[in-house]
Amino acid sequence: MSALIEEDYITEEGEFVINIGPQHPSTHGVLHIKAWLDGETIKKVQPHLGYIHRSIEKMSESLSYRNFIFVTSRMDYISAHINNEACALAVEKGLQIEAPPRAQVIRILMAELTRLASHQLWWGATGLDLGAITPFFHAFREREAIITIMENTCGARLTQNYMVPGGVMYDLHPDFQKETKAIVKQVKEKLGEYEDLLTGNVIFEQRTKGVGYISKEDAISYGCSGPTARASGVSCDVRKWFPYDGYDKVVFDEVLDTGGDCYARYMVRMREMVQCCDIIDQLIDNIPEGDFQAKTKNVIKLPKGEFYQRVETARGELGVYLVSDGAASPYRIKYRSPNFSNLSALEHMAVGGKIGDLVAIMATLDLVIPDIDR
Amino acid sequence: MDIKDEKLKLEFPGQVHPSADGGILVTKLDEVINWARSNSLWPLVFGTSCCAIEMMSAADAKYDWSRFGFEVARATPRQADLIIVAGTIVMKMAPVLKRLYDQMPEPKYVIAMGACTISGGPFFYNTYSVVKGVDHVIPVDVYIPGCPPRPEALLHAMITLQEKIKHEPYFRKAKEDTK
Amino acid sequence: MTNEELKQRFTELLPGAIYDETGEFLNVIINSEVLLPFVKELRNNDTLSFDYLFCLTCVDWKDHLMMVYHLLSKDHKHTVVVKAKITDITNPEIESVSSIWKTANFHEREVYDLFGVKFLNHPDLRRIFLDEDWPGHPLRKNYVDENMIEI
Amino acid sequence: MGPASLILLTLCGIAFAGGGILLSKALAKTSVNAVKGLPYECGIPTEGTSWIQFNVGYYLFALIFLVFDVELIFMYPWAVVVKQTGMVALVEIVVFMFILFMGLLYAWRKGALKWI
Repeated sequence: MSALIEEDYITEEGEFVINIGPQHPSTHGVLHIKAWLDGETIKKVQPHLGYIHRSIEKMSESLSYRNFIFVTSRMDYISAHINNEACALAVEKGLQIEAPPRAQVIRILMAELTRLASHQLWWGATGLDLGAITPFFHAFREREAIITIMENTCGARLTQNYMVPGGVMYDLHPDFQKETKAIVKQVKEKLGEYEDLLTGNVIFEQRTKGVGYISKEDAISYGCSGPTARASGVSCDVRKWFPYDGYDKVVFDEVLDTGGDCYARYMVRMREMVQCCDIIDQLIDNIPEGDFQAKTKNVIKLPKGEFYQRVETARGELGVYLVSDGAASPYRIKYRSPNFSNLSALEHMAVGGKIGDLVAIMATLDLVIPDIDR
Repeated sequence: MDIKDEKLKLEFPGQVHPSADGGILVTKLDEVINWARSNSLWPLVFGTSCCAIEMMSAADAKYDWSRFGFEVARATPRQADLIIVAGTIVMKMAPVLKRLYDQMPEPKYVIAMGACTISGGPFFYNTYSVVKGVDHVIPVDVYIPGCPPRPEALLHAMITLQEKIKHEPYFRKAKEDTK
Repeated sequence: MTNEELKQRFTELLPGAIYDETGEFLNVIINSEVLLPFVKELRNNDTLSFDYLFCLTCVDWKDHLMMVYHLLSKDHKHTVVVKAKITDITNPEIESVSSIWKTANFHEREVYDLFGVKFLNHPDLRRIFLDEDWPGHPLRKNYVDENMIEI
Repeated sequence: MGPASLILLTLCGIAFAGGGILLSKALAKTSVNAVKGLPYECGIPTEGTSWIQFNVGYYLFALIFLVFDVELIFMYPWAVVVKQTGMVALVEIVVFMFILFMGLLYAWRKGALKWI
């Protein structure tokens, strides 16, 4: 990457520190980044966290196995379904029960719809961060349509508390299939429009190409996962590596890119949207009949031991490490959140670049701050 | 479930202000000022967690809060009239929120959006770092329950705030606050 | 490599290790003093090459603290969970692995913040979530907080 | 179009601007508190001073901008009289701009326009 300018005009006693602080449009929440600057070049970046640390792990230790699931949809609220699915699967792994086939397919459909809606929100926010206002409104047109579909089935727009240990809470809305087919067709048509708006834009390419590069080894060493890691060539899609809920029966390919810079991360997410549409198309017509929830006791008690369940959220690999000592509430829960590790790579990508590059890097890292602070 | 009772009765920190009255000329002037103010409330870009996404939906084309004059969301408190506290406020964030509120020019208003800002919401029990209600930090004008509240609820709260501003005394002598 | 081969390799590296295969992954329980050389070998050995530390956390079992390292090898696709037992609860200390995996830097700062485990020669050991003057470490089982409303 | 209307114009300008400011100062309700005057930096008290040496490149950019700004000022009076003077004025302005354009090329070649 461009090394610092040869001779350093700044005499050392004056260090120029700015706070890209908790209340900042580009941090998508309350992330506080302290940046040491030399002119516009970044010398050092230090994220300060904790401004939305709501002690979710301490709280989960006092909730029952049915309740703690819905706290996680407040962590990464843009992929709420997938978070709840991770916790429901962890409890099912403890009870050694399987969700019935209909519930599994409904879970995959809801997860892929969430991933689609999440990438659309990310796409609008990236445009907004890099100075383009129009993508925000185009993205939210499809996102609102998807959210209305989910609202008809689950009853809530953003934090849909729909996944329970053993399957899903209710059955699908009668015209769920018709609406989902319509929205997937609309998204496929409009993706061309998304491409015209941002991908081909010269300013966007100059702002993102070659900016925030991270190599494959560094991405693995920093623990990056999801589109951020796949843009550097790291194959880490949990749906392929450790399939859950019948993902092995679905035909889709893992989107990989070797660019490693902001533009590669952008392209990986754009191509992932197409994959989501393909998965939904495969499953929407043959949702198996049968009950949508396996029988579970009212008060769930997991046997003594520990269980680890991984899922692929829109931002990366969310892991639920659940330690139980046989009581009605978990002994210890650790949420391995994707944004926490993706953020740790921010300093590696941002040093040496300009301030504008820092904003572009944070936009393509797709951070959700309560998922970092938990 | 033995909840210690005396801890639950947290005192209600807000005050209630009676609305004022006055002569024809003064009320007419007040109405003009309040009409102008209530229809151009600029919110501060401030969202801490999930409610911020519903605020974005409200700002977007489908629910479109610019029909009521809220469209211009300013990034700095210097040019904002309204803070929509969208999301949980934790103890580390409280001084920052207080500082933002203090740096706003008068007249300034606060909408507490979501259950977290009213009473700590889902994070009321067993959390050590959450401020149980944002009115411990700054005075609040309108509360909206919901986790997260729907965009229509946010629009309703804004219209309620506009009604409240329309009755604000400016030249009229405000009655003494009955303590 | 299957669990048997892994176990056989680990006993070569560290005779005193205890194995537990009840769970999904192979657990290797060692005590905290021998952690760093053992884990460095896991990372640099080509046949093992555990290059992806995807979860680092701590569990407070009241009489001892258990540091848990979930490791995965991207090339050989095998997983192992290394558990380092810290017996000294009053001021727990352990070697920092952030020199081997860069992701450990943030995770260890989080464990230091919420559990109070000091990590030796960690590049920048500060509390990550709470303020510096926060009394105690919240995720410890003996943590008491008077204004926390409990049910 | 005598001096009277000019004076009247300046007075109206001052009255309009001054009136606005005075009115708002008199009517507006201001809240005074400790942090109101302090600089706003995303809600965090600022750290360190901003009075430090910074890169000379910024100064050069400002200088080049100033040159072309002044050039524009010369064009205003020129534009008023160009009709009467005819072709000669056009040649003059072209020569004037050509000299400044050579200045820009020189700055460009010397690398003053390379952003840091």
